Amino acid sequence: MPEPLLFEKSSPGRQGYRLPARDVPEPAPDAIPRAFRRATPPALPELSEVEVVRHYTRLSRENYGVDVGFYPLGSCTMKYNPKINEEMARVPGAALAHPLQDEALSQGALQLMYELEQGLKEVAGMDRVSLQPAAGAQGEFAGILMIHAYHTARGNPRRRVLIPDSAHGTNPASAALAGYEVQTVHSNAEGLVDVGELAKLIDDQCAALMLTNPNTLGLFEKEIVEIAKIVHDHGALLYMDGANLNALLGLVRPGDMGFDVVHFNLHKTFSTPHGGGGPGAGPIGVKAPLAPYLPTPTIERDGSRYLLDHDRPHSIGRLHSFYGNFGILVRAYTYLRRLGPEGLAAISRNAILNANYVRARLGGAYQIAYNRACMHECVFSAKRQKTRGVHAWDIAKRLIDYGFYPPTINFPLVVEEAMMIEPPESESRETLDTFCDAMLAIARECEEQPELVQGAPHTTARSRLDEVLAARKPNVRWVKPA
Amino acid sequence: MPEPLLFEKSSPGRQGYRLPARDVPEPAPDAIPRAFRRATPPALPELSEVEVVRHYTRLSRENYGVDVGFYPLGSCTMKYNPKINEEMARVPGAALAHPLQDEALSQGALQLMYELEQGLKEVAGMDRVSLQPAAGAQGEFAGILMIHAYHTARGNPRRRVLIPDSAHGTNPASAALAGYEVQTVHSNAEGLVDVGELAKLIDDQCAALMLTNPNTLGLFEKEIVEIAKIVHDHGALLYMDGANLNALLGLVRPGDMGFDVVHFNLHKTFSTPHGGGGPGAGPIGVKAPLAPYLPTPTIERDGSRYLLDHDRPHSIGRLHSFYGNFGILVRAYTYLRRLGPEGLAAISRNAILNANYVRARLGGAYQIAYNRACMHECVFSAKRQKTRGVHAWDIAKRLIDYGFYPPTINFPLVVEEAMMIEPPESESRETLDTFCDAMLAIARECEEQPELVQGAPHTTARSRLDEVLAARKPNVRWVKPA
Amino acid sequence: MEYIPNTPDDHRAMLATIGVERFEDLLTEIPASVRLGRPLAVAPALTELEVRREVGGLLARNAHAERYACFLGAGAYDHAIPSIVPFLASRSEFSTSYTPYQAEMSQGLLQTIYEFQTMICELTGMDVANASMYDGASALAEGALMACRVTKRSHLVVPDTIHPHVRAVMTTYLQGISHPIHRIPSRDGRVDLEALAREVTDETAAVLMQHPNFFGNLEEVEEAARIAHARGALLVASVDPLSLGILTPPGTWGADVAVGEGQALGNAMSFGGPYVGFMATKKDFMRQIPGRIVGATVDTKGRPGYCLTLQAREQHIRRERATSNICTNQALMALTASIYLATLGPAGLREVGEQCVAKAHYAADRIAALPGYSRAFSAPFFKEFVVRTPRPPAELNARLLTTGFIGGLDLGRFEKALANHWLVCVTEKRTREEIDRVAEVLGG
Amino acid sequence: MEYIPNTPDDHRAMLATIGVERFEDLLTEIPASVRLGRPLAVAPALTELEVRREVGGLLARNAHAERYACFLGAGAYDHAIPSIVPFLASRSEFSTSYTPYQAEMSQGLLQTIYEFQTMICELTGMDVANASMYDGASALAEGALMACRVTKRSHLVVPDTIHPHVRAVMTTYLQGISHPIHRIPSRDGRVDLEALAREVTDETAAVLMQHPNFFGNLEEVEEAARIAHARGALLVASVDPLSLGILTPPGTWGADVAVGEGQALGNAMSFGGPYVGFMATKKDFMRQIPGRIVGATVDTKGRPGYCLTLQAREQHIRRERATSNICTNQALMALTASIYLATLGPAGLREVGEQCVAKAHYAADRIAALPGYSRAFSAPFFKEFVVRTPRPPAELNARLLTTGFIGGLDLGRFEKALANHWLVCVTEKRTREEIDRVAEVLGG
Ligand SMILES: Cc1ncc(COP(=O)(O)O)c(C=O)c1O
Ligand SMILES: Cc1ncc(COP(=O)(O)O)c(C=O)c1O
Repeated sequence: MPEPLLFEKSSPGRQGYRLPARDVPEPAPDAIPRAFRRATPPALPELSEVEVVRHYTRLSRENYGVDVGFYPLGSCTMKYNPKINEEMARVPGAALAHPLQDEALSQGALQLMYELEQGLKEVAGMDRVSLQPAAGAQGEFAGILMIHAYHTARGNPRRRVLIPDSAHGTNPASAALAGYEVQTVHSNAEGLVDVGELAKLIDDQCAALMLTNPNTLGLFEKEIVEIAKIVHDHGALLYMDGANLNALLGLVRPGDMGFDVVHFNLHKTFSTPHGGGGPGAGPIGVKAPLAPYLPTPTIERDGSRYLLDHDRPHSIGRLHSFYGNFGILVRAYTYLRRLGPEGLAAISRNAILNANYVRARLGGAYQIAYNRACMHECVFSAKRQKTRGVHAWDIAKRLIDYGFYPPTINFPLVVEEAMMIEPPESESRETLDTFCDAMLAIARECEEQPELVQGAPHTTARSRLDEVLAARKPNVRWVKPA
Repeated sequence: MPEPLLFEKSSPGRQGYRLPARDVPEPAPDAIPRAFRRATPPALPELSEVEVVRHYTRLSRENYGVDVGFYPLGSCTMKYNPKINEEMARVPGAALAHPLQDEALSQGALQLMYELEQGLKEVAGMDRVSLQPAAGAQGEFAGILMIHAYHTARGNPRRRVLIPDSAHGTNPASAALAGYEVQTVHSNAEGLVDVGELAKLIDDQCAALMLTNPNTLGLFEKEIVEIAKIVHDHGALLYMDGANLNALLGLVRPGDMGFDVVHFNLHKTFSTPHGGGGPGAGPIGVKAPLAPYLPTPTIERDGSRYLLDHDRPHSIGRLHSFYGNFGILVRAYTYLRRLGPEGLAAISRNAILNANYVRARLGGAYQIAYNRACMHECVFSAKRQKTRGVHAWDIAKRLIDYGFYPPTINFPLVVEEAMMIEPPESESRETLDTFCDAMLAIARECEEQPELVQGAPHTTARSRLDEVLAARKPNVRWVKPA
Repeated sequence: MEYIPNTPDDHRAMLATIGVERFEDLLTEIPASVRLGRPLAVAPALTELEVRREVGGLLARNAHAERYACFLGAGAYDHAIPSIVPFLASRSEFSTSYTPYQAEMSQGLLQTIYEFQTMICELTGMDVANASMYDGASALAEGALMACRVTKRSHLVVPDTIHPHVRAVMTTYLQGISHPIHRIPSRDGRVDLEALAREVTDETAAVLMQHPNFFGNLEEVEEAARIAHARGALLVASVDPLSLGILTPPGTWGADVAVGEGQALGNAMSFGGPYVGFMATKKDFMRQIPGRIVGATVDTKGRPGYCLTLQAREQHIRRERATSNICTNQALMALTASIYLATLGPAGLREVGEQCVAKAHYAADRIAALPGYSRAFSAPFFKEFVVRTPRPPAELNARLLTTGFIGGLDLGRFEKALANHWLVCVTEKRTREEIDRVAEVLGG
Repeated sequence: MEYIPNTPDDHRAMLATIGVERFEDLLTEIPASVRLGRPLAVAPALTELEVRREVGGLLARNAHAERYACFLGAGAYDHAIPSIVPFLASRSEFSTSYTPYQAEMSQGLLQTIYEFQTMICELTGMDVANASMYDGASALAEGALMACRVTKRSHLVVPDTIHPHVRAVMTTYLQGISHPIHRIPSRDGRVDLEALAREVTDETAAVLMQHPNFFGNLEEVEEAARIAHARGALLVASVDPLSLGILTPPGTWGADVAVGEGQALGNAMSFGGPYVGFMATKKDFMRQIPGRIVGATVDTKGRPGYCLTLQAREQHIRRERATSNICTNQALMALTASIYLATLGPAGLREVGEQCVAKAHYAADRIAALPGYSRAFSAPFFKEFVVRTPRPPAELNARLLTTGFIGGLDLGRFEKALANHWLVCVTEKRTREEIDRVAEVLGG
C-alpha cells in the first residue's frame, strides 16, 4: 500500500506543532503593512504529529540506503557511514553554533577545520586546502576559477580546458561555468588518455587538463608523469578530479603525481552520508603557487588561536554563505581521526581488492570494458547481453529483484552499455559473493528468459517507471484535483 | 530475502568495536586465577560494524510498529509515542546519571519523580503513589502485597482474592504470587461483574476484589459504587487494574469510585513506547491507610530538597534494584506536562469516541459481544464468521494483508472468538475508516471465499507460522549445524 | 493537541455515524456521583518548546557520567557504549511495537529475541534462556521461585555477599508465600562456605550466589555448587554478563539457573532503569521458566521463522498457575544488549573484561599503596573492590567531586560494620590518567 | 578496522580467485616514482571511545544556542525545531541513500522531493521548483545565471541591501564569464528605487532583491518588479521561506525567479552548513532550471510513481552545455525542510511568522527606548532590525555574553559607514524575559 502524498492526507484544522502563547504585546497593526501580508495561506498540508511521523517513516521504508544493503553505484563510493560521525555532528557545540558568533566563541570549530585541512593536505600532497566548496562540482568550479586567476595574474587567462571523454559531466560543466571552452581528449584503446592526442591539442591557450585518476573506468593513468610534463611544459596546470580518491589513500598522492589542484569528495572518500543526493563537501587542494587564490575566508592559526582570514586580495572570493558544509566536515574529520595512517591505507587496499574480486568473478559472464587489473571500481559492458535484446538498464532493474541497488548505468559514456560497479572497502566477501551470484544468475536469465530481465523489476511496489513520459509531460508539483 | 541469523553471518576475526589500547600495566597473572578463566570464548557472532548495522536495520524493516501504522491491539493502548519524550530520556542528566550518586547530585531526577507522583495522585484520586514497579504486573503484585500487609496489620492477612473471569491473566497470577487463593467472579449477561454473585462470594477471608474498570470488554462497571460498598462492608479492599485508564482521564478517578489501590501502565496511558514487549512502568497508587506499606524507598520533599526515604518500617520492601524504570518515568512526566488538564481530558474523550465509531461501523458485520456504548475499546466476536469455518485468528491474519496489525484475539476469555479493538486517541478518522473498510471487506471474504481468510497472510515474507510445532519441539536457541 | 488528529468537524461526523447527538450520550453508564466535576489539578499544558526547557532544565540539574568520570558501580555501570547500539535500538519499528503476538508481522523483532536467547546461552553456558526479566533483582527472585517449583522445596539460602538491594527484592518477592530464607554471612568478602554447608539441608530448594559478588569478589562457586548439589538443592547464580567474556560460564561450574542484570551490556545507567534481567537454565527446566520465550518454527511453506512459544507457562494462558505474573518485560533493553554483544563479538567482550580487570587492579594497587588505605578483602576481584579508608567515604567523595569524579560507594550506608569501607568500580572506560588523579586527590 | 569486514583470510581467498599472488600484483600500472613510500603523516588512529572524547571535546569549546540565548541572525537562524524533524530525517534509508537514479528502489525519497517541490511552490507562489541548491547564496547566483540564459542578456543589477556574503558568492560565480554587475546603494535600509530605475536598461538580465533584506527590512518589491519588467528584465528574489507563512509570496508581487536559504525551516545552524538553497520559477523557464527535479509518472501498470526528470538540463547528460554544474545537492536538508513544513502546516508557519514579528518589534521598541540607542531605519521589518548603538557593538556583545546571550551582528565588520550599527535578530524562540534582560544589560 503505497503512501499517499502529504497533501492527500491533509485535513483542515490539524496541526503537528504549536508554539507557546505569545508573551509579548501584540505589535502595532502596521508593523507588517497590509500590502506585505499574504491574502491566502500557502496550501501546506495539515497533519497531526503522528501523521507526519507515519508518513516519513513509511516513505523511508520505501527507500534503500547503504544501511539496508550493498549499493554498488560506481563513482559514488557508497561506503558505510559510521554512526559516530553522526553523533559528533549533532553535539550542541557543532549543531547549535552560529557561524557569525565571535571567533573567540568558535575556537573548537575553527581548530577542527584547521586540522582537517592539515590532514587533507597530507593525504593529497598539497600545500593548502579550502574546505568551503559544498560538493565536488563546486570544488571543481573553485579549482578552475583559481586556475583562471593564476593565468590571469600571469597575463593571460587562456581560453580552453582539456577534458577526457571519460570524465564526469561536472568537469566540463564546471569549466564552462568558469568561462572556459571545453576541448575533449579521447581515450585510447587502453581506456586511458591518448597522450599523443593530448600533445597535439595542448598549446598556450590551454589553461588546464582536468583528469580523473584513477579514471572513471577504474583504471590508473599510468602515463601520468608524462602527462604532467606535457601539461606543465605548456604552462598549463593539471587538475585532478578527486572523486576516486578512495583508491589512492596512502598509496599515491595527487601532488606527487604532478597535479596542481585537486578536489575531494568527502561524501565519497571520507564516509559522510549521501543524504539521498546531498549534502556533501568538496574541499579543494592546491600547490603553493595557487594558494593566494583560495576562496575567502581561509582558516589560519596564530599560536594557539585559530582565526578566519578575510583579507586575501588575490582570492577568487567566497563560494558559500559561510564556511561550507561544516556538519559534513565534522563527520569527515571524525573519520580521518578514526582511521589514522594505517586505516587510510587499509581503506584503499580493501577497495581495490574488492573491485578486482568482482572483476574476476563477473568477467566470464559480462564483457569487461578494459580487462586488466582495476583500481577501486570496474566497468562492464552489457554488449553481449544486448545481442539478446537486453540492455544494461534492464540488468540494473533486474538486480533490484535480487535485493541490490543497481550499479551506475550508461556511464562513462565511452563504454557502450556501461555498468560501473564500485564495491567499497566496507563490503564483505560474502556480500560480494551474493551480489556476483545475482549478476551471474541474471546473465543466465539474459540467455534463457530475456523478457524476465527486460520486464524487471517484478518485486517492487512499482514496476518500471515511465521516465520518458515524466520528461515529456512534466508534472513536478502536486495540484489539488479540481 | 529474509535476513540470516547473526551467527550465520559471523566470520572469524571480524570485530565491530575495539577499545583503546590498555594504558595501565598488565595485571598480575593470577589477578584472575586460572580456575575462573573460561577455557573457550562464548560463540558470539563476529561481525564488522557495518554488518551489525545492516542486520538490525533489515530486521527492523521486517517489523511493524506504531510509527508504521495503526496498531489496534486491545488492552494495550498502542497510542503514538511522542519523540520529545525520547529526547528528554536521552539528555545526559537522565541517561548518564548513576542511581547511587549522592542525593545532592540527583535533585533533578528526584524532583521529577516527586512531581510525577503528584500528577498521578491527582489523575487517580489517590493519596500516595510509588513509581517503582517495572510494569503493570509488578504494580499488581506490589498492590496485593500492600493489601496483604494491611490485613496482616489488622490481625489476619485473609486468604482469597476475588477476580472477575474477564480479568487480564496477570491479575490472578499476581495474586497467586503474593500467596493468595484466587476466586473467580463471573460476568453477568451485560458483561459486567455479577454483583449478586459477588455478594455471595465475599466474606471475611476475602482480602480484595481486583477489578478492571472499564473492564476488558471496554465496558464501564456501572454498579461500581455498589460493588465498592459490598467489598468495604466486608473489610476487604478494592483493587483497580488501571490498564484501561486511557478511558478515564479527567472523567472519573479510581479513588472517587472507591478503589483503595490502583496501578498505572505508563506504557499504555502515558505514551511511553512498548519497545517490542517492554520496558514499561507500573506505578502503584494507594489511599492513605495503605501508604505505610508502599515500596521502599519513597521520594519525599523537604522544603526545596528532595530525598529518598529508606526508613519505612511497615513497607513491603523493595521491588526493583533501584527506583524503577526511571527512563520511562521521564517520558511519562514529559507527556503529562505536555497535556495538562484539558489535554488529559481530550485524550480520553477522543479514545472513547474512536472506539464507539469503530463499534458503529463494524457492528453490522461482526457481532458485538455486548452491544452498547463502550469506553476506549470494543470487543467483537467472530461467532458469525465461525459458521463459515473462519476463526477470529484467521481474520487477524487476513488483516495483515491489508497492512494493519491485528487486534487482540481470543481475549477476554469470556467472549468466544474475541477480537478486541482499541483505537487510541492518536488515530484519525481516516485511519479508522481505512481499517473498518478492511474489516468489512474481510467479513465479505468470510462469506465469499473463506479459504482466502483461512490461508492468510498472503503478502508477508513468511506465511502463517506453525506455533504448535514451535511448542511441541522447542527450538529456542541457535546451535551451530554439525 | 498535536497528538490528537481528530478535529471538532471529525467529532461531529463520527457522532453522527454512531447515532448519538452529543459525546455525553456515550457516558450514560457512568454514575454521576463518581464523575469528576472539575478539570484535573495538574500543571497546565506546555508546548514542546516549553517542555524541553522545563523537563530538560530539571534533568540538567543531575550530575552525570559525561561531566564526571564515574568510579561508582554496585549494580549500575559506566561502560563504553558503541555508537551504533542506541542508534539501532531506537529504530522505531522496534521501539514502538508491542510484544510480538502476531508473528508474521513481527519476524524482525522475534529474530532479535531468538538471537538474544542464544547469546545469553552462550555467555552462561546454559541450554535455554528467556526473552528478559524486569531487572537482575527480580530475575534472581524469579530464579529462586523457579528452583522451588523444580525441587518442590521451599527453603532458600541467601548469602550476605549478594547486593543488598537484590536481597531486598527477593525478600519482597517471597513474603506472600512462606519460603524461609537462610542468610549466610561473609568471610573475607566471600561466602563463608562452612556456614553454607551447615545451612544447606534436604529442604533447601536453592543456594543463591552472586558472582562476582556485591564486593566485586569472585566467589568459590564450584565449591558452593557441590555443597548445594550434595543435598539435592539447585544453585541459582547471578552473574555479571559482561564478565563472561573472560570468566568461566556458570553452566560449567554447576549453576542450574543463571540470572543477572544486563545493564552493563550497552544500556545507559539512566538513574537505575530501565535495565534488563536475564534468565537461563538447563533444558530440563525449560517449562518452568518465567516470561516470554521465542522459538524457531516453519511457515506453511516450510520456510523458517520465529514465534512466541511455550506460552502455556504464562499468565495469559495459565493465570494463577502461571510460572510468573510477568507480562510486559524489558524487550528493548534486551535488544540493546544483543546489539552490544553482536558489535563486540567474543574478542571485543574479552578485551572489555581484560581491561576492567587491569584497570581495577591498577587502581586497587594505587589506592592501597596510599597511607591509611588498604584493600578490605584478599579475594580475587573483577571490576570492583572494597577499600578500607582512613576518612569517611562521604568525605572522600566530596573531595573527588570537586576534581571531576564521582567516587565509590560508601558501604556504611548499608551496614554499620562497613563504615569506612568504600566500594570502588573501575570499568574499561576509565583511563590511567583519571585513576592517577583519583589516587592523588585521595593521597593529598 | 571496524569499518572493514574482510580479514587476512578473506584477502587470501580473494587474491586466489583473482589469480594473483600478492596484492601488489594489482598495482603494477602505478609508476614506482609516484608511489608514496611511507605512511601518511596524519595523526594515529583513535578508537571510537577516544574520538568521542577528542572531537567531542574540541566541539565542546564552541559557544552554542543551547547555552546562550541567540540574538544573532544574518543568514543563520535559531528557530524552534520540532522534535520529530531530526528524528525522521535521520532515518537511515534516507540519509544513506544516493541521488535516486533508480526510481523503483527510491520511491520513498522521490516522493519526499516531489512534496518538497510542491511546498516550495506553495510558499513562493511559483509553478515549479527544483530539488535543492547548495545554499541560499549559490541559489541566487544560479538564479541570476538562469535569468541571463532566459533573457539572453548579461547585465545584472545587485542592490547593496543583499547579504554581503551572498553578493560575494554571486561575484565569484560570475567572474569567469563576463556579466557586468551594477550595484544599487541603499536608502534608509532599502533599495534606492530611483537609483534602481536609473541602472536598469535594455541589457539588464535581472534585478536581484533580497526580501526581507540583509537589514531585516521589507523591500518595496512590487515597485522593483515593475522597474525590472518595464525594461524586459527579470526579477530574481531571494526570500526567507519562513516569512512566507505571513508575507506575500514572490509569485504575486512579480518575481520571476524565487530563491532562498532554507536553513530556517528546521535545519540546525551547524556553524554555517549544511544548509539548503531552493529555487522556484514560472513554468516557461522550467527547462532552464539548474539541478535535480522530480516528476510524477506512471509505471508499466499505470500506477502513479516518481522519478528524476528533465535530466536533459543536467551536467551528466549535457556536460558543458548544462544549465549548471551542480550534481550533489542538499537533499537531506530539503527533506528536513519538508518535514518541518509538514509538521507546522499553514497555521503553524503563520504563528511562527507572527511571533517573530511580535518579538522582534517588542525588542526593537525596548532597545530603541534606551538612552543612546535608536533604530537605524524606519522601514517595516520582519525578524531582524538594525540599531544605532552608543558604544561599539563588540563591547555590547561582550557584556551580553557574560549574562548568557549571544548578541547581534556588528555591521561595522562589513562596512566602515556602519560602525556602531548592530543587526539584531529575534526569533519566535526568544522569550520576553530574555528580551527584557537584554534591554536591562544594554541600559545598565
Ligand atoms: C568522477 C566524479 N567527478 C565529479 C563528481 C561530482 O561531485 P559532486 O556530486 O560532489 O558535485 C562526481 C560525483 O558525482 C564524480 O563521480
Ligand atoms: C488489563 C491489563 N491488565 C494488566 C496488564 C499487565 O500489565 P503489564 O504488561 O505492564 O505487566 C495488561 C497488559 O498487558 C492489561 O492489558
